[in-house]
Amino acid sequence: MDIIACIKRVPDTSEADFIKIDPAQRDIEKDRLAFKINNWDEYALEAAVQLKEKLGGTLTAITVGPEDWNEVLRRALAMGADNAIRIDRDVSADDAYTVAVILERVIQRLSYDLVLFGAQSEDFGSGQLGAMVAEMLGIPHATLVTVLEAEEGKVHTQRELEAGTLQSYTIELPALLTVHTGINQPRYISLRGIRSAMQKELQVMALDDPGLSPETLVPMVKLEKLELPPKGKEAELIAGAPEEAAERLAKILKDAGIF
Amino acid sequence: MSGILVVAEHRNRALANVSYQVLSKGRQLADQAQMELLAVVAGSDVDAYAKELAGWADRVLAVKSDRLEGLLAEPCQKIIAHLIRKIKPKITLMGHSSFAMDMAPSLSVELGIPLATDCIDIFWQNGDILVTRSIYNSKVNATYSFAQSETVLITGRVGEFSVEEGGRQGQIEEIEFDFEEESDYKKFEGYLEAEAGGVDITQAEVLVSVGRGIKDKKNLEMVEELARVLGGVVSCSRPVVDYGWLPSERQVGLSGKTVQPKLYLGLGISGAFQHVVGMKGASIIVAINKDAKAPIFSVANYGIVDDLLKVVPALVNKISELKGKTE
Amino acid sequence: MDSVYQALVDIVGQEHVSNRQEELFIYSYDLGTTEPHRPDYAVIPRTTEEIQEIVKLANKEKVPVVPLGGGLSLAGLAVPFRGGIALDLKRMDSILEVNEKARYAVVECGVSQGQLTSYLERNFPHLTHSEPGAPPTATIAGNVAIHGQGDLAQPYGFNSDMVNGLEIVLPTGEVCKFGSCSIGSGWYTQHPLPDVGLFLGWSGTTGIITKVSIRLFPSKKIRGVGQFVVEDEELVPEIMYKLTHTQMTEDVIAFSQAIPPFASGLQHFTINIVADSEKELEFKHEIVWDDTLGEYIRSGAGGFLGFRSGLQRPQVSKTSDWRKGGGFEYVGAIMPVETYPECYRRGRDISERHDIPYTVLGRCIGAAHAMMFSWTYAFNRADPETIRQAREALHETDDLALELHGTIWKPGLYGQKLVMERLDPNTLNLMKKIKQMLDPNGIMNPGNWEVS
Amino acid sequence: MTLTDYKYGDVIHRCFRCGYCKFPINWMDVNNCPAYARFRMETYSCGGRLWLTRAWLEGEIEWSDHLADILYSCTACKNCEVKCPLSFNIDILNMMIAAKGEMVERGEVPSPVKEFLENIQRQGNPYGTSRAKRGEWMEGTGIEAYQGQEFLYYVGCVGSYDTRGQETARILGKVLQKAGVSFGVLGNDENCDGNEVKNLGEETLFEMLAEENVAQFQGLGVQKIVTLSPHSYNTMKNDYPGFNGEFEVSHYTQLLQGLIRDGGLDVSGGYNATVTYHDPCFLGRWNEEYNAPRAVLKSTPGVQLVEMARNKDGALCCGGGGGNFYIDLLGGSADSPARRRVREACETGANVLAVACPNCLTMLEDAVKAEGLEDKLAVKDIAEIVGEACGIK
Repeated sequence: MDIIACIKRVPDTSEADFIKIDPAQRDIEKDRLAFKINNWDEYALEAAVQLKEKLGGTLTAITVGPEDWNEVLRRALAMGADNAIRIDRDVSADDAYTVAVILERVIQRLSYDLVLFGAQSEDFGSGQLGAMVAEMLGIPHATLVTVLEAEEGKVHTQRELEAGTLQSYTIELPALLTVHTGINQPRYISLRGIRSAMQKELQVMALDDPGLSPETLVPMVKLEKLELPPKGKEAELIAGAPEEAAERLAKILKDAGIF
Repeated sequence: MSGILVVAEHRNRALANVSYQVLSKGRQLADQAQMELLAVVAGSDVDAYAKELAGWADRVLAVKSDRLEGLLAEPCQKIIAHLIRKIKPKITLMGHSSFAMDMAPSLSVELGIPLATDCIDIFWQNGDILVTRSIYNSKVNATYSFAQSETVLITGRVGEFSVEEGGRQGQIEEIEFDFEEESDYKKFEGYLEAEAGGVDITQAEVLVSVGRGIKDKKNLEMVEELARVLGGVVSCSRPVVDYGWLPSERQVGLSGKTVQPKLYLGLGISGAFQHVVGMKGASIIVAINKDAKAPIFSVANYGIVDDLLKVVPALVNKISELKGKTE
Repeated sequence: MDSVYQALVDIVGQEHVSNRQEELFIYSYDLGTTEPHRPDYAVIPRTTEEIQEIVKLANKEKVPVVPLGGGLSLAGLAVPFRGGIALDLKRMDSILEVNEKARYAVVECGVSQGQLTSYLERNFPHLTHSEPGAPPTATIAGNVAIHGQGDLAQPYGFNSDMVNGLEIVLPTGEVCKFGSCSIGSGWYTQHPLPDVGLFLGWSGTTGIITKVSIRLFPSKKIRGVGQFVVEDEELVPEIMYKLTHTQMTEDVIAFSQAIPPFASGLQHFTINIVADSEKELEFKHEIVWDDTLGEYIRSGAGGFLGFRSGLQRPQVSKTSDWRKGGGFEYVGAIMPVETYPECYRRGRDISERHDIPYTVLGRCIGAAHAMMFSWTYAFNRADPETIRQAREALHETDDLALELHGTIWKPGLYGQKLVMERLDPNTLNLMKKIKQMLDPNGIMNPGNWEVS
Repeated sequence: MTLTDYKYGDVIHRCFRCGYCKFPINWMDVNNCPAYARFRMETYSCGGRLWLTRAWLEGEIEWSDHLADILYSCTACKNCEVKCPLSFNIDILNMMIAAKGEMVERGEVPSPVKEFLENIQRQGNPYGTSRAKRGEWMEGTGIEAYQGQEFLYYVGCVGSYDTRGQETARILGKVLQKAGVSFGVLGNDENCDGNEVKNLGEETLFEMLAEENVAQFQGLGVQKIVTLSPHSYNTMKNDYPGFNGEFEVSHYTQLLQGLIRDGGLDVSGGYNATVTYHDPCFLGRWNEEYNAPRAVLKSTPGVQLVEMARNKDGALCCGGGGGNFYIDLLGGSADSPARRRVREACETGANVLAVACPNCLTMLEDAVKAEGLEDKLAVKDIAEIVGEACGIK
C-alpha cells in the first residue's frame, strides 16, 4: 500500500506568556518559541508507518513550508517514511484553500492508495485541509478517524462524533483520511534516528514544479488582524504552599456544602 | 437581497444544541442586515425538527429522503450544494461539529466558496461579514475577512453562541431532491454508541477530573482517593483517554460527556475549549494546574497554581481532617 | 474478560495479580535445568485470608496453585507444570514475634533467611537460627517445607526438626494450626499433641504454610571457621565421627571441587567453632585441632589451614558463574556418612564424563547421623547443550544416590519417580489417600509427589 | 536487534537470579531495589529485568508497554551492582541502559519517557517549560552570570524549574555569596546535563548534550564547576571527560565542607534539630561520597545526626533516579520507595530528613505529605540547613 502523509510544523505555544503579537498584528513573535511537528500529524504519521509495516508499500511525507520545515520531514523519515517532499513556500499568508491547491497538485502526480492528514493543526485548528484536498482529488474521505484498519483495496474506519459516538465506514481506496489523537501511541523518535534521517534524500519542490505560480494562489480567507483575547473573568487564585492552599480550598468546599 | 442559510443537524431524535446556537447567531446577523433567515434540515423524518426551526427561521427548508437516514456527510453535501446554488445565501452557517468537519471543506471546494471554521464570533463590518477565530491554543484571536464571493461558508464553535428565543413562526417548505445513482465507494456501516460502563459521570454531584498533568496512570490512585473523600467520581479530559489511562466513558467534553455537577475539580487540565464545553455548567469549578496561564483559570471559580501531585495529597488530608471534625 | 483473573483482582488488588507475558515468563522458570512451564496467573498475596480466598477460588475453578517462597529449590519444585496460579508468598514478610527466653521466632511465610538473620543480629545478637547455604532470599517457610538444613545442622539436625508450630492453609481453604499455638499456648513447641505433620517434605502439595515458628539457638560472641584439609577421601567419615564426638563444633562440612585446580582432589573441611570468650575458644581449639585432628596433622595426612573469626556467609550463587553461564543445579541427598568416599569418587566421575568441573559437599547432620551430600553441576544458561549435559548428570546422580542407599532430598520429578518406585507400597498408598483427602481437586502444586 | 547484536549478549545470561541484588548491605530487608520494593513481582527485581531483557532480545517474549514499564522502573540506583556477588555485576546497569537504548531506537518507550525526552530535545529540560524561563529562579538574588569567575554554579533542570528545587538553588546561591565564593551561573543559557537522558537509554541525545555543554563551558573558560544536583555532578565528573571535558567538578556539599572547615563560612547560627541524612544514589553509590554531606551536617552547631538503618551504600533510593522523578513509574502507593524511605527516616526519631539532591528533595517531601508525616518530619536540603545556620532566610 502506497501512503502519503501530509504534515506541518507548528510553534509550541503551550507556554502562554511568550505569545506576543507583532506590531502589524499579522503574526506572533516566534523567536522565543520552540517548534514541533503538529500533534495530530504525529498520529497520522504513526498510523501510516504502522500500515506500512503491516502491509508493505511506500510512505511519502509531504509538507508545504519554508526550509525550517525540513525538520518535520526528517522526523517523518526517521519514523519510517521512504520519501519526503517539501514544497518551498512561505505559508504565513496562506489559508487552507491555497495550501490544499498546492498539495492536490503534488499528490495527483504521485501514485498512492491512501492519503493521511492530521485532523487539524495545533496553531490554527481550522480542520479543513484534508477534506478539501480529498474533494479536489475527487476521492472519498473521512475526517476525525480514531480507528483504522486496512486490507487490500479498502479501509475500515471509525470517525469520532460528539459525546463518544463513533461512525463506522468502509471506504474503497484510493481515499483520504484525517486522523484524530488517540488512534495510536506515536513512537519516540530518537536523536540517532533523526540524525540518520539527515542522510536520506529530501526532495524540495519549487512552486512551479507542479505548475503553480504565486499569482494563482489567492487565499479565500484573509487575515485582518491578530490580537490577544480580551481578559475574561479569572479564577480567584488560592496562593501559598500546597498545604496552605489545600487547607483554604478544603474550607471553601466545606462552606459550599460539598462535604 | 439573499439571506442567511443555517444548516441544522440532528442525531438521536433531537436537533443538536449547536444548531440552536448558530441559529440564534444567524437570527441576529439576519436581523442586523435585514435579511431573511433560512434553515435547512435534512433527514428521513424531519417534520418535528422543521417545526422547531421555524421558531427562529423565516423559512425552513425540509428535505426528506430515506437516503438521509443517519445524516451522512455525502448526501447532505449534495443537498446543501444544490440549495446554495439555488438560493445564493450571503452566508451559510453551521455548527463546528464532527458532521461539519466532514462536510464543510468539501462543500467549499465543490462550490468554490470561502470557508471559515470554528469561529468564535461572526459580525458585520461595513456590509461585509467578518469572523474571529481563536488560534494558538486559545491564546490569540484572529479576525478574518473573505474574498469576494456570492456566499461564504462559516462554522461556529460549539458552545460559543448563546441560544436566544427566536420568537418567529416561519414557513416550512418541503423540498424534493433527486439523488443521483448511489456509489458504493464509501459505505456507512453504522453508529457505535459508547459502551455504558459502571460509572455514569453525568449523574455525579462531584467530579474530580484529571488531564495530562497527571503524568502517569499510577497517579490516578491519589485522585481516586480525593474523589472518595469528596464523595465523587473521577472523570478526565481527552489525553487521559488517548493514553488509555481511563475508559472513554469518563471523558468530559465535546467528544465525551457534558456534565453539570455541583463541584468540578479540574486537576492538570489546561482547559482547551473542547473540554470546557463539557463542564462549564458546573456550579463550582476549581482548577489546579502548574501553568498559571492555562485557559482553565478563566472558567474556574477558584484556582491553585501548583503541581497537582503536591496539592492533591494535601487536599485529601485537609478534607479528611475537616470531615473528621464534623463526624 | 477472564473471570478467574477478575476474581483474583478482587481478592488481592490489581497490582498484585498479573496475567501478562512478563510475569508469566519469569514465574515459569526455575533457576535450575527444569524445563519452564507458564502459569496462567502470578499472584502476590499479603494475608492468610487472601490465600484462603485464592485457594477456594482455585478449587471452584479447578485451577492449580503453585506456592513459592524464594523459588530457589533449583529442582523445579515451584515450576507450574500444569499452569494455574504461581503464588509468590514473599509479600508476607513480617517477623511476628521473637520470644527471647523460649528462643523461637514466629514469621510469616515470606520472611527470608537474610531478613531473620539481620533482624536477630540487630535486635537479639545472642540468638541465631540455622541458616541454610542458600542465598539469603530463601525463605524460612520454604526451607522447612522441603526439610532443609542449615549451619546448625550438626548440633541440632534438620531445620524442619526446629519447627515449633505451623499455620497452614489447606488445599480446601481452611486454616489449621499445629503445635502449642493450636491450643492457644504460644508457639513454643510442636510436640506432644497427636502428630499431624502432613506438610513438611510434601513440596507444597498438601497445603500452604502461612506462618512458622522456628527455634532459635544461642549465638556466641565469637563465631569463626576453621579449615582443615586431607588428601585421602577415605578419612572423611572417621574425621566427621571424631569431630562430632567433641561436641565442640557447629557446622561441619567436607567438600572437594575442581576449581581452583591446585585444590582439586583434596578434601576440605570447614568447621564452625563458636565461643563467648577467648578462653572458651582456646579450649575448643585445643580439643578440636590438637586432641582430635592433631593425629592427622602430625602424620601428614591432613593439614590445618587456619581459623578465621566471623562467619563466612556462603555465596553459592557464585557456583553459577563457573561456566560463565548463570546456572547450576545440584542433587542433594541424605546419605550415611560412611558413603562419603564413594559419593565423592562416583560424583567426580559423573562430572568429568559430562565435562563439568566437579564440586561435591557433605554437611554433617546431627552427631554424624547422616550427611547431606550434594553433587553440583554448573551449566551455561545460554548453551542448551550444557543444560542437557547437566540434566543428564543430575539424573545419573539421582540414580547413584539411591544405589548408595541414600535418600534424595527435595527431588525433582525424576527423583520423585525413582523414590516412589522404591517406596514401600503401603506407605505409597497411604500417601495417596492423604493427598486425596486433603486435596480432592488435585490443585496443589500438581505434578509433584503424584502417586499414580 | 537480536541478542547477538546486543552489546552485553555474551554476559546477560550470567544472572542466576539468586536475589542478592534486592537486599541492602545488612540484609535487614529484601526491599532495597526500589522497583522491587514497589511492586514485589519477581519481574521488577534486577534479576527479573535481566532475564526479561534477554527473553525479549531472544524473541521469547514480545515488546509490550508492561515490559517497557518494568525496564524503566529501574532507577539506576546501583544497589544491585553493589550487592551482586558475581563478577559481571559491573555491567548490570549498562545492560539495563543498553536495553532501554534499544527501546529508544525502536521508539517504544513508556509515554512519560517519550514526553521527557521530547521535552529535552525541544526545550532542554524534562518539564517542557520554555528555555527562556530557565533562569527565572535567580530573579532578585543578585547572582551573576558566569563570566570567568572561579566557579561555574551549574543548577540543573530540577533546580531551575521545580518550585522546591528553585528555592534550594537560590539558597545555595546565597550561601556561596555569603562565603565570598567567586561564581556565576548560565541562566537561560544553561542546558540539561544529560545524566537522566543517558540512564533512559537515549545515548545520542546524551552525547549531543554533553558535547554542547563541554563546548559551552570551554568557550566560557570554565575550569571549576560546582553542582546543585548529584546527577549533574556524576555525569560531569565521570562522563564529560570522555567528551574532552576535563573540569574540576564538585558537588556543593564537598565545597561547603571545605568552606566550613577553613572558616570561610560561618555557620555559628546553628540549626537545632535531630537530623537523619538520606544518601542520594548519584553522590553515594555512584561516587562513593558518603562523608562530605555528613561532615557539613556534623559541623553545623545544633545538628544531632542520627543514621537510618539503611545508609551509605545500603541506602534505599528515593525512587527518583533514571528519570523517575518525572516519569514516576514507582509512585502511587504506600510501597513507593520514597514513602518507605520517609517512614524509615521517621523511625530514627529525627525531625528533619536532610537531602543533598533536588530530586530526592521533591520525591521525599511529596512522600512525607502522602504519609501524613508533616508534623513529624521536615525534608530539607543541606543547602537550606546551612543557609539557616549562616543567617540566610
